[in-house]
Amino acid sequence: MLQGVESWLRAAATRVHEAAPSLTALDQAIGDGDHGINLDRGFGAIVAMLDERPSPEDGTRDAAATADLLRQAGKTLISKVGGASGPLYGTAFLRGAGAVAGDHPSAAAAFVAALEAATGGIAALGKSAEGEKTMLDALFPAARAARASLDGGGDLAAVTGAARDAAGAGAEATIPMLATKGRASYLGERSIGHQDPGATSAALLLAVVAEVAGAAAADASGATA
Amino acid sequence: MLQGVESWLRAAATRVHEAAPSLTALDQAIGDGDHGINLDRGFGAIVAMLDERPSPEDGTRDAAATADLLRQAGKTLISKVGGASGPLYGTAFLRGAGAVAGDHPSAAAAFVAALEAATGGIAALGKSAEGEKTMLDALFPAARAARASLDGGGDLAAVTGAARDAAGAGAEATIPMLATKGRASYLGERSIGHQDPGATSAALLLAVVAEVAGAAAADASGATA
Amino acid sequence: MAANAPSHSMKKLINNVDDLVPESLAGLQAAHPDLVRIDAANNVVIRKDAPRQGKVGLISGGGSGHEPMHGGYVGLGMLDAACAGNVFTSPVPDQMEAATRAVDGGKGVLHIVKNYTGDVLNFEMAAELVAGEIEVKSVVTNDDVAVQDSLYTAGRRGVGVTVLLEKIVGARAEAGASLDEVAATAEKVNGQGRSMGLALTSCIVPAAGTPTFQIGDDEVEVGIGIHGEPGRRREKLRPVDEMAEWLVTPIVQDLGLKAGDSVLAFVNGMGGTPLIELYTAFNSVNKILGGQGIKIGRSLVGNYITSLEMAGFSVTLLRLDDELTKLWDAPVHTPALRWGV
Amino acid sequence: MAANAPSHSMKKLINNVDDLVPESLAGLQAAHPDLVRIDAANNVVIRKDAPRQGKVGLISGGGSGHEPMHGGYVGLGMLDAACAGNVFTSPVPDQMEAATRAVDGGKGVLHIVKNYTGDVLNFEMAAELVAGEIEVKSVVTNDDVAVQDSLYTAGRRGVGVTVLLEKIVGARAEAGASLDEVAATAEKVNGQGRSMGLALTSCIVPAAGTPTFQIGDDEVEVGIGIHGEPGRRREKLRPVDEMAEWLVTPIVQDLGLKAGDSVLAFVNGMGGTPLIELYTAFNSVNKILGGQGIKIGRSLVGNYITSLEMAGFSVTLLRLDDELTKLWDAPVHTPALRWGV
Ligand SMILES: Nc1ncnc2c1ncn2[C@@H]1O[C@H](COP(=O)(O)OP(=O)(O)O)[C@@H](O)[C@H]1O
Ligand SMILES: Nc1ncnc2c1ncn2[C@@H]1O[C@H](COP(=O)(O)OP(=O)(O)O)[C@@H](O)[C@H]1O
Ligand SMILES: [Mg+2]
Ligand SMILES: [Mg+2]
Ligand SMILES: [Mg+2]
Ligand SMILES: [Mg+2]
Repeated sequence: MLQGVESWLRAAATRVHEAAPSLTALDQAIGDGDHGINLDRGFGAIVAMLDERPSPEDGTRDAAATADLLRQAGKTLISKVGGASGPLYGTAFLRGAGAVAGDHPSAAAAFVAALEAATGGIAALGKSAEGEKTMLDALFPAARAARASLDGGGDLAAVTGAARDAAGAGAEATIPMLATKGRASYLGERSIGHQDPGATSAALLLAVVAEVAGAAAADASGATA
Repeated sequence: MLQGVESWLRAAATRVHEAAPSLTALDQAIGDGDHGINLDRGFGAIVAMLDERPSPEDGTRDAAATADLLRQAGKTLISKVGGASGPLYGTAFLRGAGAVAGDHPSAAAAFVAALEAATGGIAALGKSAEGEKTMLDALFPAARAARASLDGGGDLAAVTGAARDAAGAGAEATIPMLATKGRASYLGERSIGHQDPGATSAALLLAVVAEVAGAAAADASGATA
Repeated sequence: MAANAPSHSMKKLINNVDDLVPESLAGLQAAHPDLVRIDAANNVVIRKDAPRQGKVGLISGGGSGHEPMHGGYVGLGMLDAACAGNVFTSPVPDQMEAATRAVDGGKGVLHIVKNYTGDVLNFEMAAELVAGEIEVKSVVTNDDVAVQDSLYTAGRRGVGVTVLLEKIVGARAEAGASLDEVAATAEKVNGQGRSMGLALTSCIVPAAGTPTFQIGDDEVEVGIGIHGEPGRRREKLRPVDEMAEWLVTPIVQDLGLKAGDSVLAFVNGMGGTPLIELYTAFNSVNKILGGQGIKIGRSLVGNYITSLEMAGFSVTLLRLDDELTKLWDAPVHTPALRWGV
Repeated sequence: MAANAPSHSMKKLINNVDDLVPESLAGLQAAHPDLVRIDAANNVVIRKDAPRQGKVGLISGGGSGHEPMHGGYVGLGMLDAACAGNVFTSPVPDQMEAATRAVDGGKGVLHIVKNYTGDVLNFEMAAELVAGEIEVKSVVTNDDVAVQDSLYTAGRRGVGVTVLLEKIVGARAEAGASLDEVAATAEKVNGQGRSMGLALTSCIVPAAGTPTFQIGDDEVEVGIGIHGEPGRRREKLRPVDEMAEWLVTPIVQDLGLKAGDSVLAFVNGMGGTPLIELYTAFNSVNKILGGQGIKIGRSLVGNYITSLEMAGFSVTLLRLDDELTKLWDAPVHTPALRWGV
């Protein structure tokens, strides 16, 4: 898994950088215009961390190494991002790290466990739930869809694909919502009609997971073909 | 003369009010954007003064009454206008008052004497001369032209008409000048290419003199016709 | 584009966008070497003589762009340290941890936090980082009456009262009060103060490079916070007497002020509004309060908690009693507020 | 018009344009009843306890729109009265006459005049109105190095040094010096200080209703005064380090400052520039002076002499010696500057 997670983080950094202006524009509409800037700074710092980080010691279990990487990424986000999204995404990564450290029958199962833990961690820290027009409106549906796909026998590509689709739909579904958490809540009725920036970035991160998992699957099938 | 001067002041107030935006616009280009506002405030105050002022006592000499009116107008300008133009125009009126108080063979002669005194008063107070891109570039040529017209036998209409024409030309001639006095001097070379607001207002005031004098002449000729 | 439409792209006195916060802090230190020092690794402004043994430490912090808040309030009788985040972005826990450690004089540290999700979460994490080592209490300001208070939402924003609280609580700490006492005064000030603001223009977050919102020539945003965001509603520009009513009335109602009550009246500029207008707005506020028999016991007029170069103003009223008046009058010596010394 | 171009028409916190100055003064009085009173008939701000017997009276004045100058500098250790003209229009002689009479404590009155034709003429006329009754001396500040000094022109403008002069000379008068001594210190300050400024935007004179000049998104006006006017030349917007060089270098040259000299460095905002940028600009100035071995002995950073809501800044350097440093440090208590009391 370690390789996959590292690929994901690097790819996510690139995609966050590209999407930063549009994320910031969403935040200008109902927040304070820094969400893209914040995440770009955070993922940039993750890449720097990856570049400097020594490879895990020989013999480290993959799950432990993966958890360690996610934990470092979470700490990096907490130290570099600030704002609401820094602690929230940072905590999500820390919780995800805790989840992947355990025993899982497959990478797909580990992914679902991590996504669920991450989502729950955000909700707990943010004292927030689905339907409040936050990143949780992408993450909760994604976690449910991923679990359903896994339960139906889906492999990593299928499970991450399900998460991606549900997160994308969830992010779009924030448009008509009235915000009750985060800065958008200050706007009252005027928050309606805009897509939540955090839900959008969450959907983006999950799209990159699916992309990386899909590419890995293609590689693997290419290799066995 | 009293009647003529009062008519002039009232007509000037109307015309200054109409021209205030364009005078201010000229001052925005090379000054601080208040010349029209300043003069409008001053002439508005003159009209208020005229409305409240008791008529001169019976038997007052016309020249004395006219001088008194001009003196009050000058004081009003000094008390209400501020800026550079307040003391300068105010002093001009005070000097004009002094000049008309004396004995003059005709209204035309009194006008020329007043214009010369006013112009000299501004130059003395402002420590300025012709060619520095100020109101003096309208007033000195006007005073010379008026004197020439009077020497050539011109009546009040002719004399004031000559002053008006020369002042208008003088104001236009400020466009290519480099300012060395007033705020425009701070712009250095950049003052070139703009018409001086004070020269423009001076030309306007003289245009109104000519208008009022011309109308009076027409009335008079109508009456004798 | 109208002939004389001014620029809408970014025009600021900066070098690189990324260097703005550290360079501005360096300037603060260069201008006030007698008052503050900078922890440049953490973008923390620290009182020159911190930590002061036997004195409760006071720290605050938040996104940058609100200057002089908070760095301008570090000094005698006010804050011991201020953490500067990126523009409009709460600082990170490491910064608050560094600040807390730098100012602890053995009597504990009060965290003064404005009620925004990011600020609250980052300060909470910082408190956890020093838990067991330094006693930390927090007060969360939430004085913005434009937002309805509710347990089920993010709640009200912390705005103008934060400045008054830092001054008043700073005096209490300077006088040697315990952490509990200092925290109690902080809660009292937060409970007795309310604010509301409006914007005439938006502002440009440097890293974004464009105005946060668009607004017509004759429009104002009413019920704004301090992050350049649009407000609760948009109105047509009106005479300041009327606009001041929009802000004062909800505050007076929320505080339940009555004839005979005395308040500290604080008219604050959002950064781009000059003093000639702020004093005119103060005149409006004075007329409104006077008409209701509410006495202005103390006042503050100026740009004290800002949103970059935004034009607009906010009104904060703090119900005064003898204790708060005395603490307000106590000596303060910081880059932005100074008296009695 | 670009989608998010902000307004270019007038958006201000005012009621009627004609009431702006008196209402703003009324607000100043309402906010600082302990410091000042207003002669509303003359738009003069007067020190609460004026006239002070045995103290030289200090008055200044000028057009409005430069707040806090001059009304914000009335109080202990600074001005005894300030005359407020209409926006950017010198006050009239009647105002200065009223102010002179209100503050005369038997020791004479110093008129502090900025070198603009209108200001000089109106103050001169006022002095004539009290001639024989009250001894009046004048100092005319002319510190703007953007303009070349010459006997044959209007000369240099009085800008930032005026603020420093009012503070320093105020301390001298407060200490009981004679009119001649006070005037001599005023001349000394004017002789040892120089300024230069630049604008990022224009401003709107309320009665005019439109910006005084038009300027591109990437342009600045260099060598401006304080009346919203364009400067000596137009340049492209550059990093603040470089723009600060444009201002500091001519001042250093004009004053002949050398390594080892000590100055008061004053970075002033034009009204619409927030403190985060002004401290960044101060950082630039500090680096430039430090590079030349010139020491910043004292500093002042903020919006102290402004052009309405114009964005931009000016730099003033005043060569310090022990006398001026002591007078600068002496107590002052006015709405805008306060220390030592
Ligand atoms: N209480 C919360 N629970 C979950 N997500 C939240 C909460 N508050 C804010 N968010 C998310 O954070 C996003 C904003 O992040 P960002 O702009 O980086 O921080 P800030 O609001 O501090 O500027 C919002 O779009 C929203 O999705
Ligand atoms: N020294 C001077 N001598 C003669 N006229 C002057 C002088 N200085 C300024 N002026 C005139 O005054 C005009 C400006 O008047 P105004 O805008 O009302 O005053 P201010 O310059 O104080 O704003 C200039 O256009 C110029 O014609
Ligand atoms: Mg944000
Ligand atoms: Mg003018
Ligand atoms: Mg933010
Ligand atoms: Mg003027």
